[in-house]
Amino acid sequence: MKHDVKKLSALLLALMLCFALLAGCGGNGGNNQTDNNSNTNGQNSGETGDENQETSLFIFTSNGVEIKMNAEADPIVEALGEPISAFDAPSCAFQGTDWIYTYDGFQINTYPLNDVNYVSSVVLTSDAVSTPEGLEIGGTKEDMIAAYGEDYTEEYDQCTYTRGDSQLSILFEDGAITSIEYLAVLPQQ
Amino acid sequence: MLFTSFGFILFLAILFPLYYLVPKRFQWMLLLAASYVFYAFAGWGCLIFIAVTTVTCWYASLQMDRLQKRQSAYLKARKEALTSEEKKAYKARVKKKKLGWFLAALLLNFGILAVLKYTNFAIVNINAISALFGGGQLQLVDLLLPMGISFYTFQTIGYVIDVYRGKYPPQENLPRFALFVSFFPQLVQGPISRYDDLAPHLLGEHPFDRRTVSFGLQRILWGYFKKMVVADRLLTAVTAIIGAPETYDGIFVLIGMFLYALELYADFTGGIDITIGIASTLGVPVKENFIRPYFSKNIEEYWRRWHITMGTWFRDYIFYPVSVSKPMLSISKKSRSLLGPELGKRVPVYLATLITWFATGIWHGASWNFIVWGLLNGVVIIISQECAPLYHRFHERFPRLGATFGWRLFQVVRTFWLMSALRSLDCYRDVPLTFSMVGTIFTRFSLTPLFDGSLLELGLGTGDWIVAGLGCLLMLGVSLRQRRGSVREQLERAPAAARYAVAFGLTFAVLVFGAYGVGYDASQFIYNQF
Amino acid sequence: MKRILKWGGIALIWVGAFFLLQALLVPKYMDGIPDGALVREYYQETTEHDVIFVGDCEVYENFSPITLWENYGVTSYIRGSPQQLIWHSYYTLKDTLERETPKVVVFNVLSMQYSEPQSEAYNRMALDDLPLSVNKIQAVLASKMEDETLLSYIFPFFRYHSRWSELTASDFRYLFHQDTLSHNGFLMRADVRPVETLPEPKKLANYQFADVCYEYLDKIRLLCEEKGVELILIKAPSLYPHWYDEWDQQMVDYAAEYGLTYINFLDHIDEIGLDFSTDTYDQGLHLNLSGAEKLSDYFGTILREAGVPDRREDEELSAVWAEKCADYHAQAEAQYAELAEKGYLTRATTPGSQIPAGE
Amino acid sequence: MTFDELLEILNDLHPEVNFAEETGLIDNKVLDSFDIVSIVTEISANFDVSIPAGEIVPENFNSAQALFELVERLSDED
Repeated sequence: MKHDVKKLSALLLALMLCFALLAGCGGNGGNNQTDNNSNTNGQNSGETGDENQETSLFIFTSNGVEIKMNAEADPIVEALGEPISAFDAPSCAFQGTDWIYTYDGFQINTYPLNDVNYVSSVVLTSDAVSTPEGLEIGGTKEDMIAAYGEDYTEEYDQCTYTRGDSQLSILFEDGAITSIEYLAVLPQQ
Repeated sequence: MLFTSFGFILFLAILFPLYYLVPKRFQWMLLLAASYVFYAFAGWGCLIFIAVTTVTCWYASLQMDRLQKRQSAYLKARKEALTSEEKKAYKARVKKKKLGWFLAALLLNFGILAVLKYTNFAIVNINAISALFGGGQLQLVDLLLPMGISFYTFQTIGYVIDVYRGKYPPQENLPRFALFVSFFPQLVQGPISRYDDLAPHLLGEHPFDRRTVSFGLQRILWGYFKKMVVADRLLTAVTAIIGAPETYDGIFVLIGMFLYALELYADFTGGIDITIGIASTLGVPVKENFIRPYFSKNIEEYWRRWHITMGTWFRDYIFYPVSVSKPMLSISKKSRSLLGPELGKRVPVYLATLITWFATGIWHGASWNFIVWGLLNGVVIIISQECAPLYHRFHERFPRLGATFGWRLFQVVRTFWLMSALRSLDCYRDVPLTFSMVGTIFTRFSLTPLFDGSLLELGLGTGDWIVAGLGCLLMLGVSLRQRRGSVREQLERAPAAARYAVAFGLTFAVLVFGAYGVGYDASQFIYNQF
Repeated sequence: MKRILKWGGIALIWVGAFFLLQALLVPKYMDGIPDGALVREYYQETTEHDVIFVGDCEVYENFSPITLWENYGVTSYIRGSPQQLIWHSYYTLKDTLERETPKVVVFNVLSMQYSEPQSEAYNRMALDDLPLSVNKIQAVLASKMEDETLLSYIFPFFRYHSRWSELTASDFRYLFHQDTLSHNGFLMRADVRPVETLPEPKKLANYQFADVCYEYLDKIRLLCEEKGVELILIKAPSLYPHWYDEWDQQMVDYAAEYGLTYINFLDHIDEIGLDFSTDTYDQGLHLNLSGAEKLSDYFGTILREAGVPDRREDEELSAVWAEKCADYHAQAEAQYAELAEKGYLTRATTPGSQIPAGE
Repeated sequence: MTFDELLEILNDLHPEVNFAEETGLIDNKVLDSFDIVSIVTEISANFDVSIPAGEIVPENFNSAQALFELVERLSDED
């Protein structure tokens, strides 16, 4: 009997020891939870990039419909209503098809992946529409900087901003904007 | 250079003929050159780190040995002249100097490892504590982590400790020592070899021996099969499950544990098979790292059979020294007087166990997941030690049960699942998520996903599941055969046609079913429309 | 001796098994997508050609060698492959000119706009069936994407091994022998899908063709010069993708600089007699059978002016071509019959190219 | 310390083993690492001989005799 009590107390002691240690970790673990997130995210910086910038992606809106890059295209087209025209360009030799939907003032381009169409770009085609930030065709570089800041790369007369998986490309001719295009940074293919 | 890359195969194809063509006394030099070439492919920066470890440990060991020799000579020459006190004082002085070199080598090399591997972990934790008090946050640093640094650092430190303990004399020749540190087959993932086991073979002369070479090649092939056909295939499903914990809970956690156990076994032992196989074709025997671990009947046995060279490293260089250290012995005395001799004497052992498992955990990776994983292993081992008398009595009640096949099977299955459950800590993002996911096994259990085709949405098609399943059965079969001795020796006795058929079948299984090349990723496979 | 036999036998089994498996695993392109079979079919040719076309689908869908033969006695072959990039064109041409020396090489300049490899799939279709040679290795090195390996082009096994789970009956049926799907490199489509609207071309920041493209265009030109072959540059009359005036001018300038003929067929649509409400099967991207025949008839005159002879008097050639013509007309008839019956072509109609409901 | 005293320590740990005869205590996995640490601690507590970690090798622990010789040697050195 006495023996058993000792055994039991030994077990209890061992358990207490574990809990003490675990509690030690757990205590840290509590405030650690967030860190571990940042730790993991730090390693997959791509992921964080996306998450943190979710709010600040380049998104075109028309009649309250958000057109996000790399988003599924069909629901968006449905929400926008009948396009002026829809043009399909089958890729050479492949069964996947790129679609071009033309609306008043802009064009939506899609690419196929595993039988689903995704938005690859939105091109503003006239000054009848403007970006949610107020930029439109015919504007100036000053307008662009006022709307989107200085963080762009410039090549030939084209300025490009990149945020997450979206890009905004603005083309100038003689100092005036002649084209505004939202581009998807395509997932690895 | 990955084991599974074409580049590595090419590297071996160049090395082998050269190795047996050069004069035998140059073989070790060729191996050294090859090892550094292999390492250079991982990045020139990494070479500096392995070189620093090599030179510092080599030099410190030489210095310790020199001190020891000088002491022996000194004491021998003055055997009569010195009093016992004077001798003791002299020995103490030498010991202190020796300890200085020893600690310098230890701190420097563990320091390098710690800084490279654990700095960000430390920063994250400091930031967390600082955030509690509203303090500032440190930026994470971008450090290079040289390939295999944990493995070669531990192997080399083991050597320094052995030399310090006077187990064997140090290697005087720096290039020869450098080969021991950098021997390329075990650089990436071990095993962690001991100098007295490995070095004589590395530095010896190796005439071409058809049997060891062909055994080696067979073992390499088997390793590739496990790694490329089974492990890399299962990995797709495991990644899918642990990558979407909100979708895959309940029974999927269980499936994930099971698949991860198989994947890890196939990957790790496959890699070790390749390592040992390559070493064997070079005439170098390397210690086994696994002995059918999933057949273990309890966790302690499991750890004697899984990643053996790591387990014995921690036992010899951490568990024993900690257990028999002066502070631990005095704790032992105190605990005995406090708790009585029975329990009291176990306290220090358990403390040492937890320290060892803490170290093992953090060695595996810089995160709380691994630390908790390590400690839980220690706790389970301690609990099973404490329960040993209970088991004992249970078996006294049912004396015949223990010998039955069913009971042993129960033990094996229990141990397998226990280890699989603990291992889920190295899958999920953090500790709380792991515990909550394991919790969902009980709260959201449902068998339907097994039958409604969800398994086919984990990135593997029906064919893949069949191949992976057959591969696992083959691994099981080989393991069962292994209990009757070396499978390759058994194969050697089989008729030639059967041997060729096995080699042929395995080779083409790897070539066809192996996960390699551009076309592998099924989701990106554009030709599946044809 | 016995040992040698034994080891030789074993080696033979291994190598044989490897190549058998390779033959089984590579895609045969017999169902669904015939474009992939084009490169292979050239090597079954038994007679030489006076005209060689190189380029992408704008040549192999738009020109009909059979029409050129029937109307002008011109022997021609189209060495096309889907999205053939200019380096593909160069190495394919080099391979061709090592086998025969035509009078005229016709190159479609659409690919001048691509300065980088676009997709592994098109690399495969352009290169897999080139016979192994130094030329092929150079072609692979020039074309391969970052994650592709040369080894997998020398032994396609290493690329296609994972097709084991997608093998179909047709992989076994066509294991050793594949059908000929094209008519001297021309893929026939008789169906019609008229041009209704074309998307507005988007503005580009830079219209200048890349240096690397000019480099290969120079190589093609010099190769033709070296072999004494006349090079004709063309832009096929496909309405989409858009051919910018800025691009056209660069080709006009290039042709002028080196004294080459450059024909932009987009400027001759009326002369050719193309009617995009009946002569295209996909809204202006490619011509259909009737369009291709009109275009070929128009181009025949130009080739005749360039001095390409009429070979209809040659008995051996006539016999070979008579067979080709028969195949061609049989397929044309079959397609027209199917169209009359069902309204679409089973083999050619792919899920993606169908008009979505409600349009 | 006498050989008998050592045997007593060992028998306390594993009454079922014949320590006087067994010569493969480590090689045959009779003693595990917990047992070894217990023995070392026990010897240190009762006889004031400390066995350094470097001496914990199979050769010294395979038989009671070998272990006894180790203890003798270590106490001589002090």
